[in-house]
Amino acid sequence: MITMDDYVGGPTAWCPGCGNFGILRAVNQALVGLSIKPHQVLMVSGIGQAGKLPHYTRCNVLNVLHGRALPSAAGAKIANQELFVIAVGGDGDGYAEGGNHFLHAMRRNHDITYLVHDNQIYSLTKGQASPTSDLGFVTKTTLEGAGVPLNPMAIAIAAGAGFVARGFAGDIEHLANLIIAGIRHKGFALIDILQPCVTFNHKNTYSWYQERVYKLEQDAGYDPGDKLKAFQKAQEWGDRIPIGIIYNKESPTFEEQLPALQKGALVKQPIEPTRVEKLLDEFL
Amino acid sequence: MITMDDYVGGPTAWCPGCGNFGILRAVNQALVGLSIKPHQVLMVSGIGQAGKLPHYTRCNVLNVLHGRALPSAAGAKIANQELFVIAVGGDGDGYAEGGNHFLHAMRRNHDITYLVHDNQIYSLTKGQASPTSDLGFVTKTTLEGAGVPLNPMAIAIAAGAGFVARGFAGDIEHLANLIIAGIRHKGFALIDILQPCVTFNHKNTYSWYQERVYKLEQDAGYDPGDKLKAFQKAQEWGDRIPIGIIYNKESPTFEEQLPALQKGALVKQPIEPTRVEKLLDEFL
Amino acid sequence: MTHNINFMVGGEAGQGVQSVGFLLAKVFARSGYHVFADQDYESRVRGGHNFFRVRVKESQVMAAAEPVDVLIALNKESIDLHRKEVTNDGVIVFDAESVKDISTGGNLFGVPLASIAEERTGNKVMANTVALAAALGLVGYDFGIIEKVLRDHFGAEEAGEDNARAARAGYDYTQRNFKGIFNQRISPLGDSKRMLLNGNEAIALGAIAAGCKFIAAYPMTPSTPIMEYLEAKAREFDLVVVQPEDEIAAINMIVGAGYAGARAMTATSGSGFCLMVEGLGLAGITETPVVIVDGQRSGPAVGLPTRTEQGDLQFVLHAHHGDFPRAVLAPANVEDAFWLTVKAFNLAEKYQLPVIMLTDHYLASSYATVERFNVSKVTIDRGLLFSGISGEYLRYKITDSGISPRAFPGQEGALVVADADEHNEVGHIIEDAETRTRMVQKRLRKLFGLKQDIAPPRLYGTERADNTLIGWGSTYGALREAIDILRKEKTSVNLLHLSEIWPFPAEAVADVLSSSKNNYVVENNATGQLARLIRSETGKEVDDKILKFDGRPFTPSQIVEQVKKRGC
Amino acid sequence: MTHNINFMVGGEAGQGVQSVGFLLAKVFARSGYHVFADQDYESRVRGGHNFFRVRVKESQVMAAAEPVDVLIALNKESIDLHRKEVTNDGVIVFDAESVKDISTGGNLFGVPLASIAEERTGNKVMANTVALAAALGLVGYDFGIIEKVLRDHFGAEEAGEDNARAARAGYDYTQRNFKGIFNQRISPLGDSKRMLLNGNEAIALGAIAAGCKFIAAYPMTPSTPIMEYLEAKAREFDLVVVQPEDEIAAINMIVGAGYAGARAMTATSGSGFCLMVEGLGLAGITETPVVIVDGQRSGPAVGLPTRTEQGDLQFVLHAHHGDFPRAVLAPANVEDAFWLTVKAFNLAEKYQLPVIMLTDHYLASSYATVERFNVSKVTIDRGLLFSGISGEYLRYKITDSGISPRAFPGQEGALVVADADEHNEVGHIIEDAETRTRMVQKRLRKLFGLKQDIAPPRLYGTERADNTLIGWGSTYGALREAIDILRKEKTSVNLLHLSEIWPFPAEAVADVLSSSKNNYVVENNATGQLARLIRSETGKEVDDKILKFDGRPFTPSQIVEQVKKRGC
Ligand SMILES: Cc1ncc(C[n+]2csc(CCOP(=O)(O)OP(=O)(O)O)c2C)c(N)n1
Ligand SMILES: Cc1ncc(C[n+]2csc(CCOP(=O)(O)OP(=O)(O)O)c2C)c(N)n1
Ligand code: SF4
Ligand code: SF4
Ligand SMILES: [Mg+2]
Ligand SMILES: [Mg+2]
Repeated sequence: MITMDDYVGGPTAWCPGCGNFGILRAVNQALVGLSIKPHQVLMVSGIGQAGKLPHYTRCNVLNVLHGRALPSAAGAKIANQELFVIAVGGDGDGYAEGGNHFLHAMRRNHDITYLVHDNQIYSLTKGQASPTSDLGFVTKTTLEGAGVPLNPMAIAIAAGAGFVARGFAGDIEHLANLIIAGIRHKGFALIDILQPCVTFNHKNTYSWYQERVYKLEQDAGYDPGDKLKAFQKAQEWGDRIPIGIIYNKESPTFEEQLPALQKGALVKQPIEPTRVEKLLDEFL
Repeated sequence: MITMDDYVGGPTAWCPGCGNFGILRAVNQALVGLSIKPHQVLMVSGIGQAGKLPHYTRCNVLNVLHGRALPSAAGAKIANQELFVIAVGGDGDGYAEGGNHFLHAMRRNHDITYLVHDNQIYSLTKGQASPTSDLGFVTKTTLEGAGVPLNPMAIAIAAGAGFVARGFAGDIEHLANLIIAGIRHKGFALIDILQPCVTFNHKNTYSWYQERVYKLEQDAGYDPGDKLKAFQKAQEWGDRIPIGIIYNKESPTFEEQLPALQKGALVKQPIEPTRVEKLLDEFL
Repeated sequence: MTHNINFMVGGEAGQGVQSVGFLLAKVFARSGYHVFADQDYESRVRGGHNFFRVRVKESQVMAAAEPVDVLIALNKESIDLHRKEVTNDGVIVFDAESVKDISTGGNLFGVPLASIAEERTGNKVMANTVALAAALGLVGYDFGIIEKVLRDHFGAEEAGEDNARAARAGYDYTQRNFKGIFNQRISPLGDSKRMLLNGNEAIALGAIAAGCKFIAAYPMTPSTPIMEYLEAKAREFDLVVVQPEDEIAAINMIVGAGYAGARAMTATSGSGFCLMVEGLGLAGITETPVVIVDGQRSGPAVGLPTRTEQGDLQFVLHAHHGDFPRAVLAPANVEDAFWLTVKAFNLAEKYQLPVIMLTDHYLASSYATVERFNVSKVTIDRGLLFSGISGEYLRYKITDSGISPRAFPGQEGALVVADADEHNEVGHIIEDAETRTRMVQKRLRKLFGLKQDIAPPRLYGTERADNTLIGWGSTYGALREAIDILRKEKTSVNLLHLSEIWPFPAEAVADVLSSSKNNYVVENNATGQLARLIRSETGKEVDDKILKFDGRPFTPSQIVEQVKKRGC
Repeated sequence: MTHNINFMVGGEAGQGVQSVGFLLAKVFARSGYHVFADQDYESRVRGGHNFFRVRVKESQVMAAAEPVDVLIALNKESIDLHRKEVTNDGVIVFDAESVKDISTGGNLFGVPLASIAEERTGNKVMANTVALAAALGLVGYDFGIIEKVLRDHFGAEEAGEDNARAARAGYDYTQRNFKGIFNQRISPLGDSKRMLLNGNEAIALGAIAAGCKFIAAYPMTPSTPIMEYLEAKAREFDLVVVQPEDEIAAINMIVGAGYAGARAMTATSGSGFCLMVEGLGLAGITETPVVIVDGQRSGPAVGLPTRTEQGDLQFVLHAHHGDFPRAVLAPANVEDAFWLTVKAFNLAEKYQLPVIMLTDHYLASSYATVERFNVSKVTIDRGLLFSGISGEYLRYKITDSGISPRAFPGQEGALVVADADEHNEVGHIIEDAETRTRMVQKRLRKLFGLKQDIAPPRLYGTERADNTLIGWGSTYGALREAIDILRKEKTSVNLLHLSEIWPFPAEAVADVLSSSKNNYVVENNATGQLARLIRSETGKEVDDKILKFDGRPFTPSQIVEQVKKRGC
C-alpha cells in the first residue's frame, strides 16, 4: 500500500509559512490517494521556488529550464506514456517565459497535469511582477503598478484545455482532490494554484485569498461542461474568486492519436537497424 | 494629398493569385484613406511570405526575425510613439514562433496594429501545418491530419486585446476599412486575415472562404462591446465564418501609461550626462 | 562517345526545375552512372530564377561544377543567365513557345514543350517531362530507361502512362529534328545498385537505422526535409514526429524524450539553433543524449534563406555559457551523412551528451550516387545502463570515465533525478563548492573517452605535399576534385579534411600542418572559422584562407583558381 | 591602531545579513576608508547560509579576501562554518539568545541582540542594527558616524530614530562588557568623497549618463538589480523600463527601439543570453546599436544561480551563426563598469552594432569605494547620422569604413528600411552573390575602425617580468593584490589584464607574452577560455592555467598560492 511515507522527500528551501508547503502536501496526498507508486510518477519542473517542489517529494524528477517544463514533460510523456507526468512551475515560469508552450501544450492536449504555483510574483528572483500580478500591484519592476494581468483560466479555455481548474494552497483537501481529478483527466489538465508568498507578496496573502475564494462544487447550478459559462466564470476575480473545476471536457489526447504509441511505449520498442533496408530500395 | 501613388513599392515575389496581393492593396488603401504619409508609417514584419509585405509598399520598414515582429514593433513604438506602427506576419510567425509575444503584447496593450496573414499553412517553407491549419488538414508534417487549431480570435479576447477582428483578403474594401479602424483604435488591434495560399493550401481557397464568410456589420444585433458574446462569436468556424470586428473596447494603452512618454517621443528627448550627478550623491 | 556530361535545368520557381532535374539525375543513376546534382533556388515559391545542375560521369563525381553541356531552359531568363556557361559544343534546349524573342540556330534548339504535352496527354503540365526527354533525345539516351524511371516515379497508373507518352514525344522530337546536330552521345552503362539521395535523406535514413524514435522539429530551410521524410515513414517505422510551436519547444521536448530513454533528435538551421542554445546546455548539465542537426545557411539572422554557408562552426562549438562536453560532426558527403548520423546517436548515448551534426544547404539538398549503405554494419551502442537495484540509484555517480550508468524513469527501484541546477550524485540541487567542482570535472572527463572515438581527419593525395588544402564538412567533394586537377597539373598538393570536428583531433592536424610548406583553409564562410579553430587548438596559423561567402558552394575549378592565384 | 580590518556577517537568508553588511561598509566608506565588500548567498529566500564580507583599509582595497577579524554571527551555523577563518586575535560577536549551545569566552562574545532591540525600540527586527553597532563598539568606532549612516539610510523619521536607538544600545553593550578584550581599534579617517557602490549600480549609472532611454529586461540573477535601479529612477530620468514576457522579447524590443533611434539596453545572465542569441544577430545584420549586459554565473544551464563564473567568454564571442562584427567589454571593477557602459553605448552607435558587457556575479554584487565619477568627462558619440535629403536614402550605403549614415524613421525624405534578410543598400531583400558579398564585407570592415577604439590591455607591475599573470574582467582586483603580495616576496611577476576584449588586442597581448618566461591565465572557469582565445588570436599557448569554477571568486591569497605551487 502506498502511504504518505512513500513520498517523503529531502529538506526544503522554502520560507517558513510559504504556500508551497500546502501544495507539496496536496500533491503527495493526491498521489497516495491514487495509489500511484513513486517510480510511476515523473515530475518535470521549471525554475523558480515552485520548480523546486519535485526535489521535496519522492519520484522521478526532471528539473529543467525556467519556462520549459511543459515541452520537456511532453517529450517524456511521448517517450513513455506509462508514466504519470506532472509538470510544475510558477506563474512567471509558466505564463511569462513559458507562455508559448502553455498555449500550445493545451492546444495539442498532451496527457499531462500542470500545476502552476500562482503567487502573483517572481519570488525566487526576489519580487518582480509576474503576468498574474494584480492590476496596480507595486513591485521592484513595476513601481507605477503592474498592468492588466493575464487570466490563465480564460486563456486555457480559449486555447482548448480540457481541464481548467483553480486551487488554493490554503485548502489542502480541496487541492488534493483537484490534483486527483487532474491526473485522472485524460488530456491536459491545468491547475492554477493560489499560493501565498509570505515574503514578497504582501497583498495576496492567505487571508486575502481566504476571504475571497469559494468552491464551485458548492454551486449546484454550475456546469463545468459549458465552455461559454466557463469563460464567464473565468472572468471572476476580485471580491469573489472561484476555486474548483472551471471547465472540464475530454477530447482525444495528443498521445493517443500517435499511431506509433499504439504498440506500447516508445522506450520499450526495439531498435532494428536492418529494417531500414527497404527504405534504401526506394533510392535505387 | 496622399494617393495610392505614394505607396507604390518594389517588385513582389509572391505567387500569382496569392491572397497577399489583396492584403497589400487593402493596406495601401487604408493608409491613403487615413491620409498618412509614408514616412509616418513603420511596418515591422516577421519572416514568411506575409513578412515580405512591407518591402512591397513604401514606408519605414523593419523586417525582423521569424516570430518577432511584435516585440520589435513594441520597442519601436515606445521609442517613437509618433509613428503609426503596423506589425505584419503569417499565422506561423505570429501564432507559433511568436505565440508568447502575441499573448503578452495584447495583455500590455501596445498601441500597434497587427495584421496576421492567416493562410492556415507555412507557405514560405513550402507547406507544413500552421497552428491554424484546420483539424485533420494533411500537410507534409501532419500526414495523419493536423490537430485542433488555435483560435486566434478567442485567445485574443481572453488575453485582453481591445480590438479583435477578422478580415478576408478576397474582400479588399471591407479589409481596408478594418485596417483603418484598427489603426484608429487606441491600443492593440489584431486583424487576422483569411488569406488564400493558392500554392500550398488547396482546402481553404478563395471560394471556400467566399462561401462561408459573412459580415458582422450586417448583423445589427451584434454588439462587439460585449466580451462574452464576442467569445461566443469567436467560436464560429466552419459553415459560417464571421468577418468584421468581433470585439472592440478601448482601455489605456501601454505607451500612454509610461510617464517618460508624456514629455514627447523618447527619441526626441535630449541626452544630458551631467544629470546623473545627483544620483552619484546617493552613493556617498 | 563521351561519359562525362553536365546538364542544367533552369527556370522559374514553380516551373518544375527541381523535378526535371531530379528525374534526369535518376535516369543516369539507374543506368550505371555516377551523378552529382545540386540546386540553386530563391526564397520564394513562384517566379525568380532557379536552376538544377546534374553532373553525369562514368567515374565518381563529387561536387557541383560549372561547365554546362546541355542547358534545359524552361524560360528565357535561363538562357540569358547561363548561356555563357554552356561549353563550345554544348546545347540549349528551350521551350519554343514561351521563349519567343530569341533567334534559334547555333546551339539553340527550340521545342514546343507545352503543345507537345497537350497534344499527347491533354495536359500542359507534362511539358516538363517533354523537356526532360527532349534533352535525353538529344544525347541519344536509351528511351527504355527514361520510360522506366517515369513509370516508377509517377506510378503505374494514368500519371505514369501520360508521362511516358509525353516523354516519348519529346524524345522523338529532338531525335527527329536535331539528329546529328549535337555531337555528344551517352549510353547506359548497365544496371546500378547505387542509391541516389541527398544529404537530408541520408540523415533521415541514418536516424531511422540508429533507432531514433522521436523527432521534434520546427520547419527551417535547409533541414525541413528531414522531418518531412521521417513523417512520411512514421507509420511504417513507429516514429513520432512533432512539429511544435517553436525550436525552444523542440529541443526541450527531445531532452524530455532523451531523459525518458528514447533516442531523439531535432533538425534546424542557424536561427533555430540560436533558440536551442539554452536547451543544448540543459542536455549538457542533465547529461541527456540528444542529436541536433544544424543545416547551415547564409547568416547572420535570416540572411539568404536558401543559400549555403559554413558559418556556424565556431557558434556550435561555443554555444551556451559554462563548460561542458559536446561532440560536433560535419559530414563530408551523403555517405558520411548517413554514417555520422548513426555515430551521433551512439556517441550521444555512450557519453550522455548533446551531439551536433553540422550540415549545410549544399550538402542537404544536393543529390549524389552512393553505393548502397551496408546496413548490417550499423551498430547500436546505448552506453552504460543501470542494472538492477543496488541501494539508492545515483543518476550522477562520480566515475573515472565521467559516465554514470543511466536508468530510465519508470523502473521500480531506481528513481531518476535529473537537474538543470548543479546537483549531487543523486541529482538534487546543491550549493557547495566541492560537489560543484567534482561535477564539472566529472562531466568534462567524458571528453577523454569521447576523443578516442573521434576518427582522425581524412588525408587525400600524397601523405606529404608542398601544399595542403584544409577543409571541413561539405566542401570535401569539391576539394578532392580540385586536388585531382592540381595534381594532374603537377602541383604537389594534398587535402586534410575534417568531418569529426569536436573534440578536435589536434595532434593529427598539427602533424600534417607541420609537414607542408603552404597550407590553406578552404571555407564557405567570411572569416575562416576553421582556421581560427586550428589556431586555438594547435597554435598553428594557416598560411592563407580561400573563402567564399556569397551563398553559393565552391566548385573544384574555383578552388583551383584560388590556389593558383596564390602561386602554387 | 590598525587600519586594515576584515568583517564578516553570517546568517540565514532573511536574517538581514546583506543589510548589516552593507551598512557596515557604508559606515567605513563614509569616514574615509577604502572598502571592498562581497556577498555569498544561496538561491533561496529564507534559511540556508549567507555571508557578507567587508574589508576595510586605509589604502585601496580591491578584492575579497579570507581572514576575518570580526565575525558577526547571526546564527550558530555562521560560527561553525567560519570560525576557522577568524584570525588569532579576531573576535566573534553572536546573538546570545538564538545561539545557545556554545561556550562563550575566548574570542566569542555573546550579545542578546533581540532583547536589546526589543527593549529599546519594541521591535525585534532591530536586532540587526544592534549587531552592527555591537561589532563597531568592539572596535571602538565613532558612534556619531554610525548614527548618521543609519539616519540617512532609514530616514529621519521613526525608523531612523529607532535604529539609532538600537545601535546605541548595541554599541554600549560591547563597549561596556567587552572593553579592552579585543585589541584592534579603528577610527574614522575623516570625510570621504568616495562613492560606495556595486557593479550593477555602476552599470545602471553608466547607462543613465550615456543617455540610455529604454531598458527591456527579464529578471535574472545577477543582473536584475540593474533594471530595478533604472525602474527606481525612471520617473526622474524619463526612462522606460519594461519587464517583458521573456528575454527574446527583451532583445527584440531593444532592437526595435535602437532602430527607431533610442539608446537601448538589456541585462541578463547566461541562460537569458542564450535566448537572445538570435536577436544578437538581428542587431548584427540590421546594424542596429544595442547594449547587452551578460552577468555571468556558474553554468551550464541553471548551474549555481547565485554564484560567480567567467564561463561565457567564448560563448558571447561566437554567439550566432555567420560572421558579423560585435564588441565585447568586460569591466575590471566598479569604476570600469561605469565607464565601459558609457563606452558601450558610444561604440554601439558609432559602429552600429551590438555591444556585449560581460560582468559576473562577483562584480555585479560586490561593493567598492571609488572616487566620484567625473561625469563631465562623459562624451556622447551618436555616430554618423544622415543629414537631409539627397536622393533616395540608403540605410546600408556601402562605405569604406563600413559605416552607413543612420536615419531614424519618422523623418520626411528618408524612409528607413532595415532587414534581417541579406539586403541591398536601400535595405530590401536580395538574392544575388555580388550584393551579398559586398554587404558581408561592408559589415566586417567596421572592425578596422572599432579596433582602433579598443584600449590596450592593462599592464600592472614592471613592464617585463619573469612571470606574467593574465586575466580578464572581474578578477582584476584579486590579481593586483596577488601581484603586490608576490612582488613583496620578491617574485618577478606582472599582470596583463583585459577588459576590452573584442576586437582582440592581439599585438599588445602577444608582445607581453613574448617578453615573459612563464605566463599563467587566471580564470574563473573550468577550461581557460581566455587562454584559448589568446591562442586563437596570437598562436601563443600560455604555460599554465589557474582555474576556479566552484562558483566562488578568487581571493588574492588563492592566486598567490596557486602561483607558488607552480614554482615561481
Ligand atoms: C531563461 C531564464 N530567465 C530568467 C531566469 C531567472 N529566474 C529564475 S526563477 C524566475 C522567476 C520566478 O518566478 P515564478 O516562475 O513565478 O516562480 P516563483 O519563484 O514565484 O515560484 C526567474 C525570472 C532563469 N533562471 N532563466
Ligand atoms: C527561428 C526560425 N525558425 C524557422 C524559420 C523558417 N521559416 C521561415 S518562414 C516560416 C513559416 C512561414 O509560415 P507563416 O508564418 O505562416 O508565413 P507564410 O509564409 O505562410 O506567409 C518558417 C518556419 C525561420 N526563418 N526562423
Ligand atoms: S519567497 Fe515566497 S514563494 Fe518563495 S519560498 Fe518564500 S514565501 Fe514561498
Ligand atoms: S506560397 Fe502561398 S502564401 Fe506564399 S506567395 Fe504563394 S500563394 Fe502566396
Ligand atoms: Mg511566482
Ligand atoms: Mg502562413
